[in-house]
Amino acid sequence: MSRVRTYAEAIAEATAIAMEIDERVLCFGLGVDDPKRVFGTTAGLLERFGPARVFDMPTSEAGMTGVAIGASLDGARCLMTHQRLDFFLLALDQIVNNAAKWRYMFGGQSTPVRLVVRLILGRGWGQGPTHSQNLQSWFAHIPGLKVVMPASPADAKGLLLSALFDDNPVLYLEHRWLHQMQGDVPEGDYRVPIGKANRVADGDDLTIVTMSSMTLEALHALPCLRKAGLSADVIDLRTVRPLDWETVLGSIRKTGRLLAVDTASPTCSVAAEIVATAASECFDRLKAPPRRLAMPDFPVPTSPALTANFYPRAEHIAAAAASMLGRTIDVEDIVASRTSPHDVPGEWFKGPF
Amino acid sequence: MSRVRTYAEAIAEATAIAMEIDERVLCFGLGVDDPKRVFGTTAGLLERFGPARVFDMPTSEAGMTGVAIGASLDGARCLMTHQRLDFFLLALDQIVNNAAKWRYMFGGQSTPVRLVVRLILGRGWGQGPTHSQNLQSWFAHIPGLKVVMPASPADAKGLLLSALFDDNPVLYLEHRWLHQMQGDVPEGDYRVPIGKANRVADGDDLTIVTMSSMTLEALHALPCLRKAGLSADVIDLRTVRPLDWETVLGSIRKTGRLLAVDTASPTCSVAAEIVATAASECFDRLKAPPRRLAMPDFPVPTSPALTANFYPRAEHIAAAAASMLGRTIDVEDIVASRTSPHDVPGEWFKGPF
Amino acid sequence: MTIRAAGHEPPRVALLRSMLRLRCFEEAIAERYPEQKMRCPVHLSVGQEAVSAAVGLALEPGDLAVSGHRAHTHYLAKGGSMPRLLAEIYGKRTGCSRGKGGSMHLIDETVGFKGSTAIVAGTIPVGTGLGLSLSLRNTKQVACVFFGDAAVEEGVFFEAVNFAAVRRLPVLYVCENNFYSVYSPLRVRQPEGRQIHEMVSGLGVRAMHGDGNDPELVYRTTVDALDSIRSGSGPAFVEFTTYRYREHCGPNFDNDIGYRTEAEFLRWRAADPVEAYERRLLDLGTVTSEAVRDMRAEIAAEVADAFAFAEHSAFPDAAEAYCDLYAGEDGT
Amino acid sequence: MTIRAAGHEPPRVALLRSMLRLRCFEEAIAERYPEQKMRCPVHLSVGQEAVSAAVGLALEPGDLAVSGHRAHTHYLAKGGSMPRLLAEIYGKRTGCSRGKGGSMHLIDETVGFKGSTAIVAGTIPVGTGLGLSLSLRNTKQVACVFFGDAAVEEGVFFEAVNFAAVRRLPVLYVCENNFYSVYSPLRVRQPEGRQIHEMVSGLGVRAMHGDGNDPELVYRTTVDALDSIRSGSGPAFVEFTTYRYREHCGPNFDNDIGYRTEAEFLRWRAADPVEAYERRLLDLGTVTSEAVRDMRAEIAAEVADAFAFAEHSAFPDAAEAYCDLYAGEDGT
Ligand SMILES: Cc1ncc(C[n+]2csc(CCOP(=O)(O)OP(=O)(O)O)c2C)c(N)n1
Ligand SMILES: Cc1ncc(C[n+]2csc(CCOP(=O)(O)OP(=O)(O)O)c2C)c(N)n1
Ligand SMILES: [Mg+2]
Ligand SMILES: [Mg+2]
Repeated sequence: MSRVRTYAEAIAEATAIAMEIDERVLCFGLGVDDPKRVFGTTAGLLERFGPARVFDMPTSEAGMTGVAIGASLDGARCLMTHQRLDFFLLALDQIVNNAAKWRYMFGGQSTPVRLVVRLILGRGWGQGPTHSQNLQSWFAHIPGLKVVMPASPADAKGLLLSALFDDNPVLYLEHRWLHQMQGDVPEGDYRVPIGKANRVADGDDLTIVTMSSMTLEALHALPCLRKAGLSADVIDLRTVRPLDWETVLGSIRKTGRLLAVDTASPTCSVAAEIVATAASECFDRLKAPPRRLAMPDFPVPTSPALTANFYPRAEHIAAAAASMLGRTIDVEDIVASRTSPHDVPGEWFKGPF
Repeated sequence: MSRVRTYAEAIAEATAIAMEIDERVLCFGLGVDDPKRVFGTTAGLLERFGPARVFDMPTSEAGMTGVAIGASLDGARCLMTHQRLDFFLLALDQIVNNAAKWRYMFGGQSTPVRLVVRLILGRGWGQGPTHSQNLQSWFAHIPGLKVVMPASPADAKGLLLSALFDDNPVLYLEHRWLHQMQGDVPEGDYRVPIGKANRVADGDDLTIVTMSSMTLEALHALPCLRKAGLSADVIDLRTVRPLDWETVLGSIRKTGRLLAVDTASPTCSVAAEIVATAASECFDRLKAPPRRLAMPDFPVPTSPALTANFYPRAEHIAAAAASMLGRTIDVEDIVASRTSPHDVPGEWFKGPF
Repeated sequence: MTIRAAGHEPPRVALLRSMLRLRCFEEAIAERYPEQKMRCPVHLSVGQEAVSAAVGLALEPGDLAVSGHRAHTHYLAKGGSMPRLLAEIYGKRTGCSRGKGGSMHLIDETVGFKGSTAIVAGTIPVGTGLGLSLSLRNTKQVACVFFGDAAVEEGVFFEAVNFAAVRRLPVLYVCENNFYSVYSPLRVRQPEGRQIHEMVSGLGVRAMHGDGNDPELVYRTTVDALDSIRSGSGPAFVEFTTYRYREHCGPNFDNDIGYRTEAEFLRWRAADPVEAYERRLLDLGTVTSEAVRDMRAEIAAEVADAFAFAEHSAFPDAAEAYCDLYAGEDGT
Repeated sequence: MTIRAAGHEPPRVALLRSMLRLRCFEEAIAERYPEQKMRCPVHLSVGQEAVSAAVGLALEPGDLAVSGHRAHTHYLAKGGSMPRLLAEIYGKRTGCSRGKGGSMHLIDETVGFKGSTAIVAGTIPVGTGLGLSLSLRNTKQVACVFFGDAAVEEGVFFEAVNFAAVRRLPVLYVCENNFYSVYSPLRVRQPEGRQIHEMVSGLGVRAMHGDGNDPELVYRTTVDALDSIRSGSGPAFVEFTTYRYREHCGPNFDNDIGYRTEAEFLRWRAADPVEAYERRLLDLGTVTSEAVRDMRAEIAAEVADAFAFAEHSAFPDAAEAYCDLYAGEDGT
């Protein structure tokens, strides 16, 4: 049975269900038990599972990641949360040198590292250079990690439950602009398999590969393309490592055209990986140069005047898709339909964080 | 005037010249003043420039990277060395959140971050999972960083001098297996520009793009290809950010075939970036699917029995290149010509590190 | 050890003036933030002004400073420009970081303010590196690092302080202990009974502490620390207890949401450092109420001008997002 | 504080036996390393055996342990298999990490040895996390973390110890202070006059120290620390001074290369912990020279068997490089 929930509620619900199923699930991170409950994503957990399993921590991202690894080696399943991915840069040694390699370097003989790290991707309202980074390609580059990026409330729930019951370290990247998004969310222990992409739209003219919030932008681009008589497969990756090549390449083979959209900087990005693999594996089926659309290869500036067209949005996707088919289209409808300023996810957002 | 020097000597020479030219150049890192002088790469510096400018440090990679940034903000030029890239994972917050963004996020108004970080890439003799990582694509992903990977003694010198006099943070990735390699090294303040690739071989049938030690492997593959009547452009990138697209794409447009060789894991790698950009920018000129050759998408195991064919070597490059031209060739010559075990750079290496 | 003896006469009027100025500025931001024109997070120091004011006056103009997310008052007290700070918060081209940085990323090298950034503890090693360079240049300058009580939980804090101690660097570490990190009390972050300054003593650094709401004490302690640093004794650490009145980030009061009590807030509010010091100087006759009135008027005018400057400045062109990434060549 | 009173009777013969065994094993590696069959870095603990032996005996079998790059003796003392350790160093399929890890990456969960890794201080938070889980499971087990004097310079050390103190976790931190990190003396890494255990006291953790070459003292100190941890008093830290005889990495002596003096080495060598303890027990009559001879013979046979096992074991197939990356499915 499905009910309407926000993305943030779906995360809290998945966590509660996992904690219910397995009493060894721990939930910690800065603010998980505070009044704001990490934008509501940990609402209700402290009350239900108590302070032994739901707790705050010192501002020690590196050490606490190691602590999570260690607890998992004694059989716990750790869910650790960071309010911004950017803060997790302090912990990369632990996640790459320890978590990602632990099983492999001990010849498969260790207790599994059951660790899920929730990383919130910041955007808008002047988050600026140190609060807006998208580093999924870094994690995707590392053998031993799994990386998921849910785009809908249902996936937020289903991927989190799968991640929590996976026996490998999983990075769970959630977008701040999706937290208030509503959608149908199945009840109970609903799982979305890690490593399976989702075809969220069907079409013939090109394949748009997306992740996280870019999936929504791509969907918003479709009506405009449709008006011009164009249709697209939209493949929401859901998981960026391991990547569902079967679905992605299958679609590209069908349409012959690829637009890979990424929330991150372009160089060595997940979008680059997709274009590269498509070029190598589907060379003979490509009808046009595969293309990627990503953030500019710059840090994110703070002033709203500087971010207006900085992030790829539906109009950019529509324009890029059309141009790949040799068409120029009018994207004014998309821009005009927007009611809130470009630097906030919706009218509800009034700052400051 | 050129003289024969090893890659390690070239590094020491470049450092000494920079320290001579600018008394604000500092050289520090674990072991820079110890008896082994970081595989000889800091030989003579302490004696010549004294302990105020050449010094050891606490085992504090993160903090000391910040210290280097801070010193540079007061006008110093800092050269920091790590015996293995893997140790630098502790310092990524400082390099990404501070060094890479400092100039941009302050609107170009700060003193420049003149910081060069030397990172040694381990390989062989059981270095294993935590002493053999190649993370150039991580650095290449980050706007604000420059990344060089010299393949010869001359480039080791010329790129280090350019890096030391660049006004941006530069990561300098040097391969442990190249330290004893000899070659002509120009005298004096010799600089190799950052951002310019080097065509180290000329050919018509395909373009092999390489970096660091892979350049040598590609050169070793050429005779074997030549025997089969095949010729290749070998483009040694030298710099992986900013990347010299003019040279790389120019060659690909000429040959119509691309083999991108990388020292790192394949997913979201520099090789992926090259294949992706080639596919997008040279689509109409490509005669065959562009291809990459990289490490397996696994951590590096320790046992010599597990690493025998783990790293791409000349024979793999030759075989891959030939197969892109629809040929199979005999690579036994290459294998047979090798006199030292597969897990050491040469007979001179007897362990332990 | 707590400094109690008066070593150096504090510049009383300047202290009061600076505190009033910082308060007036931050309150104006709080008041106008709901207009939704300052479109970036803001971390206000209302309640904590005594530390910024006194440390700012104790530092020499040639000294250097870095800070973290809550840096407005450090910036101003070090001599940074109020209009340019405000323009930065407004995202204008005239901003001190030209709109790239926002409230959390401030710079003004002309007054020795070398940068504030938003990663907790991220500038502690940077300030330490400034100290390394100063020591190698053999100047008498000091590098001052401002941070909060949570920053000492980050590994880089220890790494940096350890290095400063090894090399006896001229670094002043200023910890503003306001007892909270966002909504987290010290209790869940540091062991019971921990005194931050004692812990730092154990690292081998001279550490002092005191009431951060007493500007004269802060001033004397800081001057004492600076003297010992300048005399070559190595780094010093000062911890000042104080209290933030408003929410961690943003303009509002939030004692109602439950992480701290209204009673606790009211206790601190009753001993407000700005009001208390004003009263004290009036009582002592150091200033007259007329002088204070004039001061306030001047400051109000300065703040109003700064807002006018920020509001009337132009936004940067969207294209400016694509410059100043790399030094040299065309900057990109 | 230094423990002087005999709280717990040390298992003298077992201590001697363990020290002899560790010495004999490591010396055999040193002797045979030049054969070039052990093709990975090795960090030997020759000279430091008393700490491993005594802590190993003080721990309960159910306790957990992690370590760093110099872990052979910690591994053996915790009960790890000598043949499998050696097979790992030889890169064989029978190795404790199946050839994936080599000398620096050891595991044997059957005896509670949860892993050693090669990044300095990298397992300190991991061991602390074991302690977190143990505390939540309400067992009396303790997590023991072995590391050297350089590891306390890494930020994660502080972060981990701080958290253990906040949560009063059952973690025993064992610091083997051998005065060097590779070729670097303490002087360039930590401030003059620093006592590591005092610094840790300042963090809010009970810290003890003593002569790491006196196995009985190490044993008593460790048992005392373990008792206090098991009684719920939170983590404890023990620092033992000792000395590494051979080069940092590899089989040779290297006092000639200049980072330490031959005289310093000879001073330590003259007070060799294994020989001294053997003499002491002989003098006390706790063991006879015959018993010691037998012990040595047994150990020599065990070591010889371990080498035979390692040498005769098969190498893994090259294809095994491609398994055991991910749990579940096909492991890849
Ligand atoms: C590395 C990192 N972790 C977490 C955060 C989120 N964060 C921003 S400010 C803050 C609180 C810092 O508290 P404190 O240092 O006491 O300074 P205060 O806000 O009290 O002035 C936190 C946790 C961050 N910016 N950086
Ligand atoms: C993060 C990191 N930095 C540097 C190194 C290189 N390294 C390996 S062992 C070692 C020395 C460690 O010294 P200590 O902790 O005192 O242990 P000891 O070798 O004396 O037993 C160093 C610096 C490393 N492995 N990891
Ligand atoms: Mg605080
Ligand atoms: Mg040591």
